Amino acid sequence: MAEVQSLEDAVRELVHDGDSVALEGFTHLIPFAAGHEIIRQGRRDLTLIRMTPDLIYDQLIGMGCAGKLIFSWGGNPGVGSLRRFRDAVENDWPRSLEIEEHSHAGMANRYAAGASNLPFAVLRGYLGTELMERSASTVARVECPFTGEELAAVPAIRPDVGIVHAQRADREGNVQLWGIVGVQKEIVLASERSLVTVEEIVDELEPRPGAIVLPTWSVTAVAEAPRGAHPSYAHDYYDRDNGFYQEWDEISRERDGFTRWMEENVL
Amino acid sequence: MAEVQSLEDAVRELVHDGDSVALEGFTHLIPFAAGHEIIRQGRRDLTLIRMTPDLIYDQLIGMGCAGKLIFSWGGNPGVGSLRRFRDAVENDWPRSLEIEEHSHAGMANRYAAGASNLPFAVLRGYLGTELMERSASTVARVECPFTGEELAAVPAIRPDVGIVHAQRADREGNVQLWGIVGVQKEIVLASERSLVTVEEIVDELEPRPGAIVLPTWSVTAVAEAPRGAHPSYAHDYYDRDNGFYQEWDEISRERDGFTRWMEENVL
Amino acid sequence: MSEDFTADELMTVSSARELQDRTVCFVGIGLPSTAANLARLTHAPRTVLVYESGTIGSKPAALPLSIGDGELAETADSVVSVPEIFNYWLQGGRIDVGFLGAAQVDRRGNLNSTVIGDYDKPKVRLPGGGGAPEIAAMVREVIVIIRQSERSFVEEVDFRSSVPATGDMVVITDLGVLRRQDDELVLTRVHPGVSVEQAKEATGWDLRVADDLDETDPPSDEELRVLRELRSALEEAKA
Amino acid sequence: MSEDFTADELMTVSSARELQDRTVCFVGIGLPSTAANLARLTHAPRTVLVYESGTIGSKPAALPLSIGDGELAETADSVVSVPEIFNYWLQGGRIDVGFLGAAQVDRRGNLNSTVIGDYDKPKVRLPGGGGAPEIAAMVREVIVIIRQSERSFVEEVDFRSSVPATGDMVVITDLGVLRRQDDELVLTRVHPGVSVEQAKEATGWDLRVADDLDETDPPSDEELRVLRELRSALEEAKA
Repeated sequence: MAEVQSLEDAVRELVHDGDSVALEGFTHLIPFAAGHEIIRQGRRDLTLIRMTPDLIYDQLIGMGCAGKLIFSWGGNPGVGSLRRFRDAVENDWPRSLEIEEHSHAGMANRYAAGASNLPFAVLRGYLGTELMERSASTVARVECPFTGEELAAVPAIRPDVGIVHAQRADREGNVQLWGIVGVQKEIVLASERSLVTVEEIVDELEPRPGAIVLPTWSVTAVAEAPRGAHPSYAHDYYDRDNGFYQEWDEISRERDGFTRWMEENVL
Repeated sequence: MAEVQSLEDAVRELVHDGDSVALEGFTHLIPFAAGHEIIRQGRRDLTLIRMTPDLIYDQLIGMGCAGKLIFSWGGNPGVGSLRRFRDAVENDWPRSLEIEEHSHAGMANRYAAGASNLPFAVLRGYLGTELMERSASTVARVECPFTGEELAAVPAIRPDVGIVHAQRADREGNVQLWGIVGVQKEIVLASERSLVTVEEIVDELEPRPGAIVLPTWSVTAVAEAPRGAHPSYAHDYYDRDNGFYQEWDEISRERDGFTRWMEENVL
Repeated sequence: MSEDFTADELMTVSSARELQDRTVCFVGIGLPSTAANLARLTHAPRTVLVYESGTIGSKPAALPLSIGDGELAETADSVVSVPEIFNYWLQGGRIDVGFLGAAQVDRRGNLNSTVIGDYDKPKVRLPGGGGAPEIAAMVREVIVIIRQSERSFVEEVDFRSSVPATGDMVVITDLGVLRRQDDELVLTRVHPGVSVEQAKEATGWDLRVADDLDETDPPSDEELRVLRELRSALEEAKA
Repeated sequence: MSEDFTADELMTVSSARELQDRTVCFVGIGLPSTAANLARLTHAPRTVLVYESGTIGSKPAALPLSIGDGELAETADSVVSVPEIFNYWLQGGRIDVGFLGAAQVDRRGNLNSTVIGDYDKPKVRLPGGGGAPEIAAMVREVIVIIRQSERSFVEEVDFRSSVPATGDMVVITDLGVLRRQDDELVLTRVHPGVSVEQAKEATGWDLRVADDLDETDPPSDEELRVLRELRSALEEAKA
């Protein structure tokens, strides 16, 4: 049974220095509120995992929370670079950042393997690319035992903590989300501990087209966080704040300006 | 784009002697009408594939359509044996039946690998069981290239023809189904050619909770077949005919009685 | 306390009692489903029933005849695909208890639901493993319901369909209850009116008996009432 | 026929024209999405757009800013999980065309969207491969949109992010169109007013030119009108 608690308490109980943490949400339902709480609590040396780091990891990286990043596409969608991510990779600011880089298909399969309690996943991919060499410790070749065909293998990802945002939970902690569902289910099921922030807690989860439900017993903690995905969006609650994604390019351009903005708006 | 055509035409075009054919539907939405059409057209030497052969394969086997069966649970659900299946395995009547036997998890993963265009799937399972030895050509051991752990591998299933039943299609051949979705999507996507029979063809597919949609371009043919899953059921259309599943035990008990019933009711 | 109950009823009630509240239970069809739903409607209302058809948290009012009845989907918290139920939920390690039937069980707890006799030329071809091989392997506790006789309780099964995981394993029969201890099924309880001798005679190996052998409490009026309601609704559904 | 159009507009229009009607197209965000939607709203109304966020058959009225805008889900025939879109749909071999961008392309058609300079100490750290490595590998035809210059058209990419499959590959630039022939990109068409010399100068290798070099038709009024409507709606959405 998931414990329904405050965001602050949930993050304090679940996220510790040095943990591997995946805050997922494929463009939709990105758990910004939870990421900000991690920053406020001053976590350090996290291994951050996310297919598309997006602004939330730009902020975590810029604030020095991360020692390592596992990812597959590190841009500001529709805008350009993630400047704090680049500053860390190119100039080790505010600290060096180890990276482990994969393709989207590789990451999605690593999560699915984690959710399935398998040590690895098999896919067509990587062969011929330099990711195969650069991420050699996490990409291998396997041979089909029936056809002899050569395929790529990637190790499962099983984070210490998986965090996602969803539209709703009921009072028992059953979670419902819809729209683009991304890898939300996979990351909750792949993680040792999980936190779901929700737009609202309701008496009953009415069935809706395209919705998936995570039963309360598959989740560790649920916390109410209205607008907790902003500037990302929550389908049927609020739209993506495209303007903020544009502004972020300017806010994050210089180290000082970034730090000041974080102090004023997040800390 | 799926061709919307009559059941008779669709089966004639898609199903040929010697084909491997999977008529799927996990208890729900079993494509009985399509199976009966295959019997009427007198197909022979089929490799029949289905997790739960159910009455429809009892009928196909008893009528001599099958040379081989790939399956994981061959009973009459809630009643007992499939008597025609047993007669074929135990006494080679009406002809010998080669069997390739797996577990449900193995079959589900074989379908998923087929849908994913992978030659094999990896799972925990089989180890320690005699299925591992008895189905040795289709169960192998693989080692995780990262952890060295030993797991089971099963080859993908990619039938010549995949056939499922669904509640609805629109006039362009987009298919919608809901309730227990089983392996319907996997078998359509895993198969070289596919046929979906539907309760009705409608102008528009309204979104519904729990529904999945197969786009017309992922399906070969769609045929209207009202009550085409009977005595199985179609969620929100009609219930399972549990009485008939009971009666089948008696109808199928003796060879003569079975043949007579098929002549009177199917041919 | 009711006196007029059958051995099968006591077996089912006894099985239901094994299921603790708030456990997540993967349920096979037939007696396992009856027992699991009896538990849910009596002492274990928060038990979560998962069926291999992909229904999670089903709360059927009547017993399903098949593993995929519409009722199971309608009353579920979530319905997922069959690959997902086996990969993410069962193999994912999220199921506490697996509730199974079988045609044979042997001294070490191996289960046979595949063939009686030789696999290639079977005396009786049974339905096969279905979901059981992975259920048995992936859950923390395996509960097996099976009628006890020299034919079903054998030194070694004719075919190893399922090999229960190394966790807890309990076998509930119409005569009593066995638990696996040191890789061997041991009689730990007999039903009222059943002697140890009877249980031994109905076992195809030299049955070990626990030192602290217990006797099963007979079914309560409540247990019998709910069980009989479940069954009569099932009989109606069959008709 | 309109005369006042930019090189970028011609590049986008030219890319859109590559997309035949009734094809299934996996679309990257940015220029590829603009071109694919332009095709859908002009000559290829039955083209099926698939986005890596899991939306199948999206029909956005305005251009999405991100790959996972709500509009893409709302207008889709089906929304599936990200593992499913990559495994069942892309790897499953159901996608005809992959529409991609890149920072660099080389003579053989390899694409770089990862780093400029050395991987471990990059001059510019780019976003990375994202969905492109598998899109490029699994589709029947790869269409790449990229502005042509000595920095983007290189003898060998700084990093092989994506290696397009052995099928058709076409590269649309602001100067013309290149097709892969015998494992080498060959200039097959120039845009109006662009000379072969200009295209060669903007290429970091000794560019081969097709014997039957063609010239691109300028954008039609209709193409320009739809493209500009799409763009202005996008600009509004950004604000």
